Amino acid sequence: MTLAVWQIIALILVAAGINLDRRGLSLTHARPAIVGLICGLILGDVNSGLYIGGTFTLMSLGVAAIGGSSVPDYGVATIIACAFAQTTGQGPEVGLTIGLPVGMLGVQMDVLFKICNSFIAQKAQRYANEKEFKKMYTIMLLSPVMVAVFMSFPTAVALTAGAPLVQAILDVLPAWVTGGLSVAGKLLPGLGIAMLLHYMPAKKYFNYILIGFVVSAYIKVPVLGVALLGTALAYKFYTDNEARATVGFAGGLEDE
Amino acid sequence: MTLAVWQIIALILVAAGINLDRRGLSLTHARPAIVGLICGLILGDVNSGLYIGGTFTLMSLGVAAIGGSSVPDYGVATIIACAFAQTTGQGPEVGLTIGLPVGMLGVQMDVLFKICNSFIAQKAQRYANEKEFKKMYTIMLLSPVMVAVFMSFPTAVALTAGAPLVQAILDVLPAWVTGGLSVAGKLLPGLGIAMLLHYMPAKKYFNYILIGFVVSAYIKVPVLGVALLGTALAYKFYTDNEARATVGFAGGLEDE
Amino acid sequence: MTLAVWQIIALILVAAGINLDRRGLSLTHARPAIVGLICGLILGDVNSGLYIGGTFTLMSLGVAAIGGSSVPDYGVATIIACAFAQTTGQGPEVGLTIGLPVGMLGVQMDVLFKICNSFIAQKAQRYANEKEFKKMYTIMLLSPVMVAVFMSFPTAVALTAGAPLVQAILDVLPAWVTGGLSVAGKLLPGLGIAMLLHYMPAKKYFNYILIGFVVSAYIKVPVLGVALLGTALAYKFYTDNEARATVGFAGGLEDE
Amino acid sequence: MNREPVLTKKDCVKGACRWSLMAVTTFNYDTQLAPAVVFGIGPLLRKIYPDDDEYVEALNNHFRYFNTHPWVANLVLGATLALEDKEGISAADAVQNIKVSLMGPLAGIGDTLIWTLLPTILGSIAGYMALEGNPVGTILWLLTNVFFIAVRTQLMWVGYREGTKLITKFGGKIAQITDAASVLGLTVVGALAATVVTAKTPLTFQMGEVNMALADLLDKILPSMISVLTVWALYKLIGRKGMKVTTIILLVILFSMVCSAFGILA
Amino acid sequence: MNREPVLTKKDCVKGACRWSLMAVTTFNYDTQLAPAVVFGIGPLLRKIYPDDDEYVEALNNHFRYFNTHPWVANLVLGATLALEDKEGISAADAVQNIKVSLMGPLAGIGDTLIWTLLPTILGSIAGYMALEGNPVGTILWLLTNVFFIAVRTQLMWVGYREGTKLITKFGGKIAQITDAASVLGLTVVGALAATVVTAKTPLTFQMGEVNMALADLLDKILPSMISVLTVWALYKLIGRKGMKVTTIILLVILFSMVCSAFGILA
Amino acid sequence: MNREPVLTKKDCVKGACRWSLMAVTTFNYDTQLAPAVVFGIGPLLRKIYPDDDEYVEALNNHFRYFNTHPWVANLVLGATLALEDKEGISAADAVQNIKVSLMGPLAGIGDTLIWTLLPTILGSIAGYMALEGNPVGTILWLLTNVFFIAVRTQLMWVGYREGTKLITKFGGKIAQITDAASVLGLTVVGALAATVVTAKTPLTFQMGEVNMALADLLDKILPSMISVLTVWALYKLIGRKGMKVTTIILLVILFSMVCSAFGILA
Ligand SMILES: OC[C@H]1O[C@H](O)[C@@H](O)[C@@H](O)[C@@H]1O
Ligand SMILES: OC[C@H]1O[C@H](O)[C@@H](O)[C@@H](O)[C@@H]1O
Ligand SMILES: OC[C@H]1O[C@H](O)[C@@H](O)[C@@H](O)[C@@H]1O
Repeated sequence: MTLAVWQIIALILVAAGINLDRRGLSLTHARPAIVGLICGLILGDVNSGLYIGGTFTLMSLGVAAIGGSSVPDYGVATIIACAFAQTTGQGPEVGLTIGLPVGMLGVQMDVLFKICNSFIAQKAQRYANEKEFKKMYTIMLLSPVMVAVFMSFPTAVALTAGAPLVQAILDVLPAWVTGGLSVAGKLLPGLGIAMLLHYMPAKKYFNYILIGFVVSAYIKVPVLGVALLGTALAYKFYTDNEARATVGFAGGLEDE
Repeated sequence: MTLAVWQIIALILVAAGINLDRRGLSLTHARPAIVGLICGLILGDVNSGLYIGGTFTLMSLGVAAIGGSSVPDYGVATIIACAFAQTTGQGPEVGLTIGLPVGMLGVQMDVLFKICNSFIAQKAQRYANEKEFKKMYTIMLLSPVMVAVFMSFPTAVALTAGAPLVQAILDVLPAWVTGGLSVAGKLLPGLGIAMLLHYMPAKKYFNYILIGFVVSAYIKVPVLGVALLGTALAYKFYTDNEARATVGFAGGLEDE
Repeated sequence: MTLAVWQIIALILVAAGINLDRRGLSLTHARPAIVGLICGLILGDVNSGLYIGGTFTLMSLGVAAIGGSSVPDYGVATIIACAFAQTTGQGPEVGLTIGLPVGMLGVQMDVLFKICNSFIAQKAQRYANEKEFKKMYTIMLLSPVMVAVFMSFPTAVALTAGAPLVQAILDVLPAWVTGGLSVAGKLLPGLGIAMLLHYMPAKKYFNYILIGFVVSAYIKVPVLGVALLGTALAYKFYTDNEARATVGFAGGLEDE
Repeated sequence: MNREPVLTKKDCVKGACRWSLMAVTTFNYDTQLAPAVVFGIGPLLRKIYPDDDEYVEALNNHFRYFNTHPWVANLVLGATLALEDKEGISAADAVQNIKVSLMGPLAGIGDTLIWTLLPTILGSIAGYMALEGNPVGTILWLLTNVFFIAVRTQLMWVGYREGTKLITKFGGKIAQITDAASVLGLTVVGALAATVVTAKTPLTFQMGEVNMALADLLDKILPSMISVLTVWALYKLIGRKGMKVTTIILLVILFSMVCSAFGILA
Repeated sequence: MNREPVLTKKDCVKGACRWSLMAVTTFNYDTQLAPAVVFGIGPLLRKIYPDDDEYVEALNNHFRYFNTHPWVANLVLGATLALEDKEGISAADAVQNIKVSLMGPLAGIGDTLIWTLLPTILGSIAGYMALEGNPVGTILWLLTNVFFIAVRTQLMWVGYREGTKLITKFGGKIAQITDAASVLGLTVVGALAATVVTAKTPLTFQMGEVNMALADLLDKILPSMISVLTVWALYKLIGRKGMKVTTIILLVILFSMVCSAFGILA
Repeated sequence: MNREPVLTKKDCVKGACRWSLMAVTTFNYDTQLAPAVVFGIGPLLRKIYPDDDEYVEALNNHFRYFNTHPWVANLVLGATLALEDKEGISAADAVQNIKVSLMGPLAGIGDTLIWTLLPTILGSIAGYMALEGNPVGTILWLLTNVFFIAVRTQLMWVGYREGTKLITKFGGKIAQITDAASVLGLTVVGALAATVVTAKTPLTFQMGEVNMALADLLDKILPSMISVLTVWALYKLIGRKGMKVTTIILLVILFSMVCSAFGILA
């Protein structure tokens, strides 16, 4: 059984939509259960859609993109799985095994477009400085466009050219490309912190950085605990400054 | 074999006495071995007394009432066990199984009278403020009376009306009463700390509270370690204050 | 097969040499593999030497003398093992079992000569104060002599009088002597720290000692972490002092 | 505010006896061992403060929260008596801070050594012997207790004596010391706020094979959350106008029963 | 520098919507959520700063690194808007510090509750039901999301309101507060430097039966070594004259590919 | 007190060689590596202090406790030589503090990398090959050692050079820096006090099935108790009038033998 053109288009749009949604509005948040339900409606087989969506949902419990990390795209995996369960006619199980590798590709796609986003961000800031505020906003809209294109690309290829081509591409991609991208995705969040340090008084107050580091790296206190400690230190810093000012003023008066 | 009236009275007095003693003098500290020996002497069967006392002693190793928490009353358990070993004529083993649940009731009784103690304490303080110092002392004596009555009550019921009645009462008591009391016994010690905070400079120096909290909650440093750290902080605070005073005085003289 | 006199002498010299080397130059660092190779060359059986050296090397992986602690002398163990493998003619395995206990004796010998070193060090310092600088240097040379003698002594005894004598000595030595020495070797490093405290401003800044202690003893932060924390504290101390001076100078000017 | 000390060794022994007899008997959830403190050292305070108003002030100060290991408490009480005996009612805040700073650590040590170690050793000896019908271990235990009772009668005096020494050394800096003691006290209180409430939640979310304990989750968000939230809520409640401690206690009991009934806390 | 506030509740809702639609979409590795911040609250800033130069300055300030849980971010942004609305561009540094101090802890809480707890509960319900062909759990999940979308539109306004209250309280001490906020911010940044880079080295030395993982070894020398060294190296690189962020990103990618190819990092 | 530096690279290489040959050979329990320091850099100090009295003072300063990883020690000694060469004997306290602050952390790093990691790698290669009769691994190990010997001859000079740079930067603030270095040093010493004594007590109380290790108990009361108590007792002993270090050492040995005989320590 092959898919109608409108179904293919709809599924590609779903792939784009859930990925935009996951990064912003969070109506579906690309949750497999929800995506499965939608695909089921499009493909006219709600039961398979729910079954596949349910399976991927349970598989992805606890997987969350935090701190800017990239995770497999279980939403797209669900779409592919639903489609191929239908076309191959061999049911959900086969769909699941075809869907998963395509979903895994989501990590690399995510790293890629986040890298591209850097250029957009820089361009936007340049426009700001040139007081081209309209352009500043407009260029930023490229990001959602990119998300839509990048993240629906694997789906489009798989649905038009067939899963074997996707697999072939995956096989041809050398490990150092995919692996390298995911390593980059793990190293690059450090760039943000490094930039932060550049426009904070990092040298003057490096002792506080050190304390935060020791407490986190050696003692494994989570960031909320560090922040509570930091609050204590900041308050002491503040009151000491006040006291210094007062004493400087009152001077000898206070002395015994 | 039934107990003589003097034996019943003696055992009830033992129940009262060991509970007073446990909270103050600590001559017997309601230790099962010691209680068993005494009961053995009263009942004329030292061997059973020692056996039951020894068993409950080993069972209760490591159980200690700390930080105002309430623990099972193994002393009373021993009394009941000794008495029923005798009256049922079925020996120590049967006594142990009857004694234990009665002892468990000790947790609830303890919570109850500690709650009542609040009222006595408040009354005593009121007398102090009215300069009725005699009355202040007298009212406090209600506490030991209450301990004696509350903690010997289960023993009295069991020995006069029989263990089945105690069990029946235990069965009838809804779980939310017994459970609720023991939860209250775990929550209420927080009240003391909350009151402490009200008459210490908690807001002015909240940073130190925060530090103590982080070090204890996140890093699990026991209170002695926290106190050592607190000592270091207090000393720094003290010397900084001194230095501030001196500098305020000496002012420009010291400067380069 | 008995050893030639030159072989015995050579082996004793090796025992002295590797122990000097281990404490200074670190060319061989008394590593069993290297010692085994050398012994093999001396005894004309490189294979056995390598086998014994290799075995002891793998056995001693991770064993390191740190913080002034004393460790078994696997170098000497190798020498003895090589020699007796040859003389008994029963091969490496027998050598290993004879070599090990002699090597173990290294702990006690090491503690002993470190104790003697105290006297040399004191003498040297006395010469320094008497401005007898030549003598100061000369007396220190006693230390290497002592190392050579002490650490080659077991080898000398074993090779001349036979391993049984060494074993006999070991058996005769009461446990409290050998045990006592190794306990002393674990307690005495504390002496250095105690002396340090005497000529540092330990009382004036005892709060920092306390912090270091708590962080190390309770929180198990390794010394590098403690030093990072200490750096943060020292910097704060430094800038606070500066600020105090400045404020003392600027005084009322800065105030609101 | 420097006065001639009036307390004698005899007074301190008397204080120790009165205190030791009462101790945990008057334990209540808001001020814990405080009433027993008043009962124990009240007569000594009277001697220090012949003036009724000062006496009342001192009593009120000691009616405040205090909790530590009851045997070791003698030392603390003795030391603060030394302070009051020397500095009079002006030392009230310092007395308070010293009690608060020392109570936590000393409770930790006393509870470990005296409530846990000692009974484990003596109890296992006595227990095993008793099982064999031999009362020797039990009698040994009783005798040990007699010995400790004797020691305890002296401890308040020891505290008084050592306290006097310290005060002489740091004399005249009572204000600064009070402040520094607050710093220490509050650090300890911060730690206590994390540990004093021991109630836990047994709630778990069970979904098919997924099993998530709420307690673990709370711990991940903020460790000791239940304890610190309870203290915080009680702190806020106490601050409310017209809210009596008695009412709060009843509220907590009610709350506990509801939570227990629904399996929210245990 | 005290001005009459101009933002209304309507503005804040608009800001929240713009922000919520963009959020992680513009995520990039150097400034992370910053572009979305500008996109979201840019129009509000324009209202605060009619003057072009000030507007540009404010925009540049918000183009700086910012990352936290996107839902909770509304609160932070609202609070800083309150500050800017009151104090104008002179509050730029304070705005920066507040954002930096709050982002870490709020991310921790949000990621735990909203990205982990919530989907685990709802997901296991929905998942198990879906396996049985029942869409009710899934629809429930959708409805919950709708509910949260509604809540999120209000959060920026909540932040603005509460922020205003705080500012009124601490008014006039902007300089001191900025400094103190730096202390807090840098402490948090020190912790982030230890955790932000999650790459690990899979290298092991295998010699016969001896098997030593390089990762364990690095950890023994300095825990979080890879993370802190990466941050430090990038910090140094950024400092270099003529080194553009773009170049650095490309260098990191190259470096990652090499390390990945040789199995040095994973 | 600013002088013209006199040390050359040749001096430093000579110092490094003398030091490296002696190092742990003169290790004693009270001043540990100090005699070897004097032996190693004594001639260099002579060059800095032509005046006999100053020379004696400098020697006495270096006769004080010092212990770190012997290879890395070169860097520390080089740096302090730079300081003395620039500031003269007035820098004695700073020299002391710098040595104390750096010795702990560098020992930690050196012991991990050089005493543990390196021999584990090289040793397992050499060991396995040797078992098969192949001396290549062993020879490789020897060659590596030769390489490191060469490196070590240069390290004191490196320390001297870098130290000079730092001093120029912070010049003139020697008093403040000494004080701050004390803070760092004492923090490290506090940590060392907890770890330097490694004796443990093997005592256990065994009662029927109850089995309690004294070591666990001590740990519960105060972690690192034996270490810190030992240091504290020795500290008190040293302070005693007429108590010589020699006597203390003998006392410790006696004490150790008694404790060992009765199974109290091991
Ligand atoms: O960790 C904070 C935050 O970081 C990034 O912005 C994304 O990964 C978010 O999903 C996450 O909440
Ligand atoms: O924990 C300190 C102290 O708290 C309460 O007063 C009682 O539980 C005592 O038994 C205990 O020693
Ligand atoms: O721990 C530092 C240092 O201590 C002593 O000097 C010796 O044990 C050395 O081997 C070690 O490197």
